[in-house]
Amino acid sequence: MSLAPFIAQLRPSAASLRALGLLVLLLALLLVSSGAFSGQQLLDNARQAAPLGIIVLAQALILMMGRLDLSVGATAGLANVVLATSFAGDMANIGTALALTLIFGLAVGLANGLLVVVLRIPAFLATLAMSLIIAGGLLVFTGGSPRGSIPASFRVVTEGWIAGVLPWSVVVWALVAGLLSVLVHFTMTGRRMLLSGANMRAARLNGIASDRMVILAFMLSSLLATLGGILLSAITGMATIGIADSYTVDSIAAAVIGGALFSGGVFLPLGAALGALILFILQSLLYVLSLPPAAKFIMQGAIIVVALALANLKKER
Amino acid sequence: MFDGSLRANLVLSLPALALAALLTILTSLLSPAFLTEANLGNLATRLLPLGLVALAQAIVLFAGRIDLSVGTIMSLATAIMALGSLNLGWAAVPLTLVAGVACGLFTAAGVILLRINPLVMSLATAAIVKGVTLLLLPSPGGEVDYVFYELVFEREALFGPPLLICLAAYALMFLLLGWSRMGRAIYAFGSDAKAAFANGVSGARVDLVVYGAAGGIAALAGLFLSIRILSGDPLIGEPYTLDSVSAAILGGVALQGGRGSVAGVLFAALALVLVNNMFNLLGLDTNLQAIAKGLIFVGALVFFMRTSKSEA
Amino acid sequence: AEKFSVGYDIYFGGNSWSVQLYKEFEAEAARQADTVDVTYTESELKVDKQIANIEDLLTKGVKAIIVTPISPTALIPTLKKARAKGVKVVLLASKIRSQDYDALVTVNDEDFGKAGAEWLVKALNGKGKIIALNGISGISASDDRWAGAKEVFAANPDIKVVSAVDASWDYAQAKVAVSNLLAANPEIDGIWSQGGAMTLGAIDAFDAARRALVPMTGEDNNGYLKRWVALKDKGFTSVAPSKPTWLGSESLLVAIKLLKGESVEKNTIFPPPMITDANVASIVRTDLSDSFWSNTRLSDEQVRAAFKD
Amino acid sequence: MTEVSQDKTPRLSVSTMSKAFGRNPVLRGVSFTLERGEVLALVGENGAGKSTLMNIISGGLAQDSGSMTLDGLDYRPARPVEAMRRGVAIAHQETAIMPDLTIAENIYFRREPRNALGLLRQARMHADCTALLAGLGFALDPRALGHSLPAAERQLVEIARAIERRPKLLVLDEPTASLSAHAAETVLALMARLKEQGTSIIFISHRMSEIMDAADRAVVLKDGALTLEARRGDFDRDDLIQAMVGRTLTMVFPERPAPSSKAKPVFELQSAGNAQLPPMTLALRSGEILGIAGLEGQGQRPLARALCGADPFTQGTILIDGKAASLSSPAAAIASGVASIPDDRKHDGLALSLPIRMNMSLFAISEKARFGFLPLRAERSFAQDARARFSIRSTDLEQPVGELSGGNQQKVVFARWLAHVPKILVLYEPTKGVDVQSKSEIYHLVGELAAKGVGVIVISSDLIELIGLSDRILTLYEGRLSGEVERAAFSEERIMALASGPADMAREAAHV
Ligand SMILES: Nc1ncnc2c1ncn2[C@@H]1O[C@H](COP(=O)(O)OP(=O)(O)OP(=O)(O)O)[C@@H](O)[C@H]1O
Ligand SMILES: Nc1ncnc2c1ncn2[C@@H]1O[C@H](COP(=O)(O)OP(=O)(O)OP(=O)(O)O)[C@@H](O)[C@H]1O
Ligand SMILES: [Mg+2]
Ligand SMILES: [Mg+2]
Repeated sequence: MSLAPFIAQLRPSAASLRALGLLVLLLALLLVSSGAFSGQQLLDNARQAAPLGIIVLAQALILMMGRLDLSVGATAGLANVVLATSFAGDMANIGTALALTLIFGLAVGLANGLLVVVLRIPAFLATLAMSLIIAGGLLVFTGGSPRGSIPASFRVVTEGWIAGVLPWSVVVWALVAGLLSVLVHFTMTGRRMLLSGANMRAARLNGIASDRMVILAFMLSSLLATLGGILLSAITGMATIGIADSYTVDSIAAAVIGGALFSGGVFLPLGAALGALILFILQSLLYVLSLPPAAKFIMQGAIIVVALALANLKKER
Repeated sequence: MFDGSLRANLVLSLPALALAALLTILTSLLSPAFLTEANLGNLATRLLPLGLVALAQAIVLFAGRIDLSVGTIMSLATAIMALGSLNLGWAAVPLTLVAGVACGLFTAAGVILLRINPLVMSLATAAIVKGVTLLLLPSPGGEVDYVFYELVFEREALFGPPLLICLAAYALMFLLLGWSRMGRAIYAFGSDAKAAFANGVSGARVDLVVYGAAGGIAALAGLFLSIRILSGDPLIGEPYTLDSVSAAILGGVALQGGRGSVAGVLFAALALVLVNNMFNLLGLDTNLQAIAKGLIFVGALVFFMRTSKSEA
Repeated sequence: AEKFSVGYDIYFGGNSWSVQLYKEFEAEAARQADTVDVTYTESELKVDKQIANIEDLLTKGVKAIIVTPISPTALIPTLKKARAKGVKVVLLASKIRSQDYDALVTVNDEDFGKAGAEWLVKALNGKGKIIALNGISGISASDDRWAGAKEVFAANPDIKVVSAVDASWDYAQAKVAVSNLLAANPEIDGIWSQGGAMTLGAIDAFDAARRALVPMTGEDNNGYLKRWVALKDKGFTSVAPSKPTWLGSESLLVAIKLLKGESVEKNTIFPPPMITDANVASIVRTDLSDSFWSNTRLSDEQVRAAFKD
Repeated sequence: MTEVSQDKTPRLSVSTMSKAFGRNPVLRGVSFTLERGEVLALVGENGAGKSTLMNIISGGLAQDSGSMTLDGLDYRPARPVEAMRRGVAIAHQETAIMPDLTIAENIYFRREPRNALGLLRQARMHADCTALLAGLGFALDPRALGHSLPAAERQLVEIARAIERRPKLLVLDEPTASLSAHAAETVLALMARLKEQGTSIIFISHRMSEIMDAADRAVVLKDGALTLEARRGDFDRDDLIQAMVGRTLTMVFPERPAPSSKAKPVFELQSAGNAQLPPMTLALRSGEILGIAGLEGQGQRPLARALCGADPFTQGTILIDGKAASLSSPAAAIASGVASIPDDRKHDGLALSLPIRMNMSLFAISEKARFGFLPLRAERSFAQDARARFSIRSTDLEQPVGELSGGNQQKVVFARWLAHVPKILVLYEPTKGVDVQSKSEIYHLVGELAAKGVGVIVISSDLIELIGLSDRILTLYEGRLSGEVERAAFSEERIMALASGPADMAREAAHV
């Protein structure tokens, strides 16, 4: 019995290795500039990067389908407001709070999917419209200042460490990445999604319910964005309008740094994770070096250019 | 006169024209203040930056590309004007425009030389330009010479300089895109890049032209904005990126490229300006305004997607 | 008597402070319902939308405009035009770099920054390493507060600002920034913060790093005050300068005076009210929302309605 | 003096041309010459390197080594425009029609008439185009937009554009692949006319009869190397095939016993139709291969799309094995046992960015999946077998299918159905652009399936294919079945007549 086919599915791609190289470089810089950087601190950074990391997975999934989801940030923000409102600071409400938040997330994904499949609006625009609708809806609903809060005991999700060595949120992140990997590389549903993403017409003609696959992908994406929003809420403990808006662009940047392609057909959870960490460490580096925000924007742009240029030059050869 | 694919593209601008006309009629019936010279002059003033940046975006979209850096280029332009207009005088104007073109060419270079996806490359440019702008001008300020204001905005009239400048830019682009070989190449490239290449179009040249032009026009939009506010503002342009895409889509420009005309974009920009004016003059709830804009946007999407070529 | 037509521009509707500022104005307008008739516009923090809104208010024929300028320079030509038409201009909570207004009602942001900085210097006995948490570069409230604070720190050479970071008035960003800076710096003696949410982030970052809390400046939002009170027994010490939302109410009163032709100070600049270790316990409202800001003229009912508690 | 020497220099001479994609050599030292006013037929299996060679000649690709001369001068175009400037025009196999431009704008692209100000003269151009098309004998509307054109018309526009450039050297890469017999003849006649005027032509086709008719000279490529260069009269059909595949191919079509007339019908349509398709009645017996012939655009596409469930029948009855069945969607059709091979493999058949393995294994994995998990080992071994069985040329199983040549792509589509033997197999232009060797493999596979009792419907514009393969041929005219011919009575003339509509049918009747 050969395990080769299974291993082949999981072999780290060149893109992931490049991203790893970039990350190591940044960590070295951080080490040099701060004088002290331990594995513990790396884990602590990963703990705080987990919400972004999970949202990047959502984006990577949609990129695999050859599309773009510009509503992930808004969806995570929606989760933040819904969760805090329905928790109302009381751990007793955990059941309703989580259920309600996830239902909202699924509804956004369903709506995205239907806009794309039924009305045939390009995903890029459908999800952009969706993010505007969510932002407007939140302003109307909250009148600008959301209420409620996340009970302290729930915040163990992001604050807690298992036996003091492994943060819970990193475990959640890794688990989600693993499950998605299994879905895409080892299940029929994942394969059908991949085929539908690569060529919707051909998939349909070959008997795949590709409309359903696209809707499913958008629902998964919104669900993951919601999960990211929940983790983010556990970090902040309160509701803030537009808290995750920057995550939309960051998720695209992180996913492409991690090797995702706009043409679809590629899903690299490891690359996505590294991409998220790179953006996060970059931010840390700027704090530690006390650079002005101007430097942050310039470096972010430069990293995107460099990461993609490396990927493309490799391809030429 | 309008022959070939030009005719087909002009048809796409009719819905935006209809929307603009409807809003004009509705508001003038409901508010006596609407048809005053001062209000119409204000509308022309507001149309100028939005109209120009939407034009910039449309040119890129015709080629099947997108430019998400136009808003930050506008901010950069205001910063350069605010820092330079007093010392350099008129020389600040070409300097601003050259900076805008350079930003566009930077995006094009990434697309051509490094083969980076145009959307991502323009995002990277946006981040870098924003950083540079914040270095130049960390917070709103500086000063733009009042001479410029006198020249452009002092007279409050419908047919004042703002409207004439805007119309001139559109007329020029209408001519260049509809009746020149470069224009035809841009549409062909947006329509099907591979086919256009096989027919002798240089994709690199198209990218340089559309991104360079978009950068320059966005800088022009920023320049007028800085004159209007008599200062620079490192964040002022950002909302315009999304607005430019909305106006172009509403004006019938296809995201996939190769379709639409600048006429539609002008009408769409006008419609967006009118919506805001209508809500303010009629004293309608501001929350409703956001919803109305969203509905118009989604409506346009649905409308154009129904008639669109792509099936999948 | 005939009512005055007044225009109010809501500069932003996206955070609890800006909402409460607007609600204070609205409540005052309700009290003055016999005197004024208000038209509202909304600018969503977009400078040129604010210009357009003011122009439209002028077109509508209002007699006074109350506006919180988003940019210190952008509105100048428009406000000039308004005053040329005889319309009274009241600036609320934010300045412009010219004299083209009739009245300014605000708390100086430099004073706000200064007040916190002075307290911190005193708490540290004039010596120590600190972190500064700012809002967003390019937004004048953030720049001005930091400018005020910097002046104080510059005058005290033994105070060393290890790092000044932009954390967008955001809890999470502040927490990440402080976590990283704690890791890189074995010694941090104080936090100067220009927003309560950011101070909360800093407190949690200290907790997560298992470091003892140091003196930190905060702000008068109820959520922060609750936390402060809870930590007071553990020796936590803080101060909360405030930019009171009742400025909203005050701005309408000033506008009415102007419209009635009464004389008005051109610049009504209030000193920032301060909440200290001594009085925080009596000011905090454990029965009200975290989002609510303490320096208010709103009734409890109005607060509850605004924050839907 | 100069005149004479000019006449003697060949129009094009290619010497030791080599090109590799990555580690995959596609051309290996190919040399040949082409004279003025000569038609050179370039022949080879799918993936032999024909299009690659033509792309080098027309400036779309750069060679790794080797050189060319054009009319005696060095020739190495860096870009397509340069080739155009030197008088070389190509009609691509993958038509390069800009979808949002009109036919006229496509044909005159970058050569548009302009006024003194340099602005385009659109009306003048459309008028010129009308004249040009009339002269070529193509019935096309110059104002029609590119995206509204069916494949055959796109092909004609592509050809018209190349000819309009009045090239010295005209390259036609499979110009007739999607044309009806009639349109193909128009193109062949055009080639003859151009040749008279001194134009040199390189002509690529997989149809042997066309090659034998048109070629003054034949060049055969096998695996990127030249295996035959011969002048007219010095080669015959078998020589070409021998040079192409390395052996003589005696049996292109499978030898099959006539299906028993007592066999039960597996598939019946009773007045089945939809908006694009008038009601139609037909019956297909188990093990029968039923050909459907017709001129271009006589309802073949709606019929194929209805059979595969893409644009379903909306009226009438469909019987499979005598029981009412529904073909309301592709999934329903597949579930009822109807398999289809689409004509447009790139858009309707393949996920071009994904590996060959995933494209082939669609049904294989569905059969073997357990609890919704992919049977990865079974998938790999299936893909390995299928690739060997169809001799699909690729670097490995993980190569994206978009990088394969057209014929190999078609084989991937076919391979998919190895795993899932259907009751009815619907083939629509199954060998468009496929070389003889692969064609033969595909025909034999179809024969095997029929022998197992599968009912096969072949909709094709290639009459030779239909005659060689079918037990019975029906003709389509304006969406209706206009005639039926049994195997014993097959002849090209008879089928063409039935396919040409009532007028011709009447004439045919009079002759008999
Ligand atoms: N750009 C490319 N990158 C990688 N491989 C390529 C590329 N272009 C062609 N090939 C490969 O080169 C080989 C030759 O292809 P080519 O298109 O020249 O064949 P062909 O003779 O035209 O075949 P057909 O008869 O199918 O048209 C094929 O194996 C193809 O997969
Ligand atoms: N840049 C590329 N990278 C990978 N593969 C390519 C590339 N360009 C072309 N190909 C593939 O290589 C082959 C050669 O291209 P060409 O246009 O000559 O098609 P072909 O093989 O003759 O196709 P067909 O027989 O479909 O009609 C095609 O199958 C094409 O899809
Ligand atoms: Mg070929
Ligand atoms: Mg081919």
